[in-house]
Amino acid sequence: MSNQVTNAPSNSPVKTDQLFINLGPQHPSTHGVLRIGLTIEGEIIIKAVPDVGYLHRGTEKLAEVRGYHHCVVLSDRWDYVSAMPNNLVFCLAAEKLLGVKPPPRADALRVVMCETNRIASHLLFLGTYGIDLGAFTPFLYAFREREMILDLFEMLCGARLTYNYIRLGGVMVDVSPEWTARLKEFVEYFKPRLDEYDTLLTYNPIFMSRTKGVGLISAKEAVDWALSGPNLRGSGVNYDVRKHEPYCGYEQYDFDVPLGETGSCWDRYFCRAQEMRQSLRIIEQALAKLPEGPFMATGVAKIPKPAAGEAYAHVEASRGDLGIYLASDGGISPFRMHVRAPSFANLAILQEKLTGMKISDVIALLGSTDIVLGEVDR
Amino acid sequence: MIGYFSTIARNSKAVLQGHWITLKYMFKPSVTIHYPDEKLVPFERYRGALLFDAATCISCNLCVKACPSNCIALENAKNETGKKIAKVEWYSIDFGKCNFCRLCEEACPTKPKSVWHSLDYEVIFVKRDEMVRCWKKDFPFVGKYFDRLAQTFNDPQGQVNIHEVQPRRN
Amino acid sequence: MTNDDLFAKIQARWPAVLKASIPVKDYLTVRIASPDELVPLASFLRDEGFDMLDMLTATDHLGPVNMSGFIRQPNFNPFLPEGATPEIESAASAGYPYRPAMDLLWSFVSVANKNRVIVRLEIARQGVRVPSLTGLFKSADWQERENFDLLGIQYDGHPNLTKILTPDFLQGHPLRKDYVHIKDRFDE
Amino acid sequence: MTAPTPDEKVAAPKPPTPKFVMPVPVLNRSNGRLIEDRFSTWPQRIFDSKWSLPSYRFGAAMLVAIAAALYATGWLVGELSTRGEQAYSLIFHYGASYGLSPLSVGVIWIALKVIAVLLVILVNGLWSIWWERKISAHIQSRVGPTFAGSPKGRNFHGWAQTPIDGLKLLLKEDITPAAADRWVHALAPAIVIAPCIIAFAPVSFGSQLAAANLDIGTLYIFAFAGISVIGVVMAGWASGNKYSLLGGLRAAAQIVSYELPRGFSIVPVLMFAGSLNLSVIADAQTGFWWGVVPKWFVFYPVVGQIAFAIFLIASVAETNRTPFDIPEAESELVSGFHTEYSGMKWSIFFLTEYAYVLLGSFLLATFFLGGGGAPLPYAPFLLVPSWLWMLAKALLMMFVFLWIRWTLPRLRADQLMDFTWKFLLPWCFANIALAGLYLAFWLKP
Repeated sequence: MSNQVTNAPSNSPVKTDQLFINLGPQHPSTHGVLRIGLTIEGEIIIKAVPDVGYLHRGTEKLAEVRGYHHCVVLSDRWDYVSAMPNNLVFCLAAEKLLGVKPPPRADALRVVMCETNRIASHLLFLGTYGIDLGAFTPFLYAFREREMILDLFEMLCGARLTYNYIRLGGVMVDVSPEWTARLKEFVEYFKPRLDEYDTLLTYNPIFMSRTKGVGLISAKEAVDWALSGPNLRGSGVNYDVRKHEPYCGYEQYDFDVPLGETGSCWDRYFCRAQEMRQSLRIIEQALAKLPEGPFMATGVAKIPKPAAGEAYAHVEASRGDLGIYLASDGGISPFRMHVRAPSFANLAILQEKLTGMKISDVIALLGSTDIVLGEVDR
Repeated sequence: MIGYFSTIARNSKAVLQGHWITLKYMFKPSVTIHYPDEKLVPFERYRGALLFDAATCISCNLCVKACPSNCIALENAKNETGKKIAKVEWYSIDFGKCNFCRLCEEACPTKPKSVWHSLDYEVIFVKRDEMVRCWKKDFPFVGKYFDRLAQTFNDPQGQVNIHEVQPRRN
Repeated sequence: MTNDDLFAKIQARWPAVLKASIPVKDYLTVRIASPDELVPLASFLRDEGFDMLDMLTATDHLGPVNMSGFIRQPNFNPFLPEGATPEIESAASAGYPYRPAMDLLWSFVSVANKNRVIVRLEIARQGVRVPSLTGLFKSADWQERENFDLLGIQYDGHPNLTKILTPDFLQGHPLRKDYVHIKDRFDE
Repeated sequence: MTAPTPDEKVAAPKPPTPKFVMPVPVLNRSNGRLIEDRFSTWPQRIFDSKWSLPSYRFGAAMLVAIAAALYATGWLVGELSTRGEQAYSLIFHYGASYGLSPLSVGVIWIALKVIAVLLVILVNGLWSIWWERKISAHIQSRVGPTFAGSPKGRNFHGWAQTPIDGLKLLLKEDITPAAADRWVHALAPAIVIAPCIIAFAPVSFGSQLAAANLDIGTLYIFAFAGISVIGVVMAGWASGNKYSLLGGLRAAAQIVSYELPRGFSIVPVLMFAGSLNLSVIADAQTGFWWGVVPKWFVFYPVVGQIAFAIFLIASVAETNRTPFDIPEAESELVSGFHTEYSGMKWSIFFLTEYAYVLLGSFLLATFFLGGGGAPLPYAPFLLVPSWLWMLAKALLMMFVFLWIRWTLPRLRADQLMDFTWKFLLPWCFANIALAGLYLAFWLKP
């Protein structure tokens, strides 16, 4: 039974006056400072205008007066929920400019860090999406597991959210054997938990009825709006940067890319839940054959001054295809850094999708696109 | 008709399985820490509040260049003849802008490090003046702040030591 | 469909289009001569299977960034003289061709056959007017608004070209190299 | 407020700020626990070593002690409750000796019963809120309130949390929003709680322990339970903010449409018991099939289970609890109709919700679990008095209410309506037809 409202509310016989509601910027389920101006009639939404810019800190302007090592610290603050891919993408772009090749051990460590961070980020999504739809308990379970990953990162690089771990030419510090043992212990503990989330949320009839037919995004629309990551794959488009343009040695690990069918909220949720399983597989393979050798390339200057030129690098961050366009004029700081943020494109589709939906579906759709405002506003 | 009953059966089975999991976790102990009574000690590499030792610092300005948001400022000491010597006259870190990224500690050439991260995550700034920590010749590692009203260097009120200051790394 | 014969096809249709001198990594970078070639080239690429407008950005090549564009209010430091800030100055690096030009860049991705084409255009900085691609790609909507907001590029034909990221009371376009910050009510 | 003009800033010399001494909570090894081995806090290790944790053992021991104490007091009070008649006649004679007319003694006896029922509702308010917070905490592998009660650590699981909360709510400022319609805003909580208290009259707390032995007890309860929806709508409209208006309207639609399946689902029970009087219904469930299975209506082959399930679902919906809590859906309407309430008025809404949960669980226990009857005919079970069995069954049902709340997500407004009109109601009618067949062929009345 499709829940999508077909008849346009305006021609319904009962003429109710329209109400303007501000959803946000302080609202329990907008995942950050986002305001959506909803014009509603009864429960149906007539017009929705997302308003962003509350968290705009001007990272692109800041980067123009900072050295290359300093910009890595800046990159932690874009998608603050999964900061490792931010560091990685900036380092890849800068290494292309500098012409530095990180050693194989650094590549493997970068893959492990990004995949562990992806699990932590998807856990946060799972928890908050459960709360958006009213199920409070999965939030606590998801955070209990996420706490273990944050402990691991605290042990490794000293911070729980803003890691500054991946540096130009490699990684900050090597991984101790105890750390890998603890990570293996987490992977063993986490597998059965994923099956529990499936029974608690994924195949729960109420959850499925709230998300199955809601917020349908067709494959053509998804590509047209340049969605990326689980939002794009939820509509059935097989586009994963780790498979399209493998970086850091992703071609060595075999993992498959989960795809949704109809592009509903449930499919996007399902893609993220399956991605966590794939990340576990990648972590196991990467830990199994962790190459020996140095973890940092030699020859990276303390204050790098790359030759004039441009570079574009993009990785599969937890929220989608995160790209950095870096132009250098030969000086100590980048001449221009543009961050292609996946959440910025994923959020843009809301202004078209929300008309005609109900209020509780707004929360379901907003939650399923899993946006982080630090990345939208930069 | 059969489909109707099978969906009811499948839905109720899924609901009951969900209930079984919550019941299972109800009889398991809690994993939470009661913060004011039990405190977690951070890991050895944790990046807490910065500490500085004026005695070992050779005022080489490397940490000033390494800091992304230019929080650190320092001045070389001068001996009687007015020539700069490898000692530091004063040193200040602006915690209002510091983002705890450890680049200054990695840039410091002295062994053991003269600026390093402690394990203290309970740093509170009671006043805006307190955000700028100053160090002079024999100030404590935690540093003092300059109270504009009283024009004196006072001990920071908000520095809460989670436990004794963590030994310096070299 | 390697890059070369794609470029040959483009060359056949638009002789003025030439390969960019500094390619971005190993993507085919095509430099168009004038703004009105953009829309036909974009629709041609779309028919060729490049159905996603991935990124849309621009760089201002005027010169090193103007330091008075940054809000610099350090907390009171007893040792530094009133208001002195630890000095960071942006220096012009020798040998780089600074020129009053705005270099725009579009990146088209073909999801099916994993390919990317980057189209570049260089225009004078003053009064940049470029046709909007919202007709062909919906993803251009917000990215063009962001470029208008931060760099002051006018996109003709954009449904509602208004500020999207910077606050309403901020005058000027911050990412232009000659941007000077005008004191507003939040700078005490 | 406008920025101070420059001369005013200079003119007013800043008064010396009082010396603010920040309490320095230095925690060294003496007065607290420093957890050095961070991995000891990992869930898997705690779950594996659960029996070695002192807190876990202490909790299990306390549960057993509470159950034993309840059993003992129940057995002790068992004898007292049989002397209900003597207590009435004692008061009668004592009154007569003072020259009170028999009518006034009757009034005193009724006043005593009313106070008793009121006490049950208030004590339930305290107990069930604390119980919900503890159960939800342990479901989510956290601990819930633990520090309320005696400061020096003998505060078993924060028993005093709810009284302290009640006191706090009493002392909190009672804000009436400017855009509110003041009278309707103040009247709404009263209209919500009054029907709930009145509806408790015919509820039987054990065999022959009902405040008012009404013949139409069931109809009476559902009639009054329906009135409180007016209070909810008044609260929604009067708060003057859009979110509570939406919450109030949603509540009206939901509660009214879930009255029907709630009423129709117990028609088979009434048909089997033959009367609307709760005590008669409870007595109709005495006796055992094959000596072991009690003749409770829930155990009637198909009719009982369907009626029980539908009545449980409808009661959960009646009390606006997840998965039917769209009126105060946190993630959409901030908190629905009682957003603009604070202090005592808000706590009245909260009290009503838990009173309705208690009412729902008492009805479930009476209709389907043979209120007051022992589940097995053997010696240790028969010694326990009927009101303790009734309490045990009611608490079991309340646990199911809480359990459902912390497991299931929330239904959407129109799905909720579809669910009741297109699924619950047809099954209610089918159930009634089935019960009719039972009466015709199997249960010769």
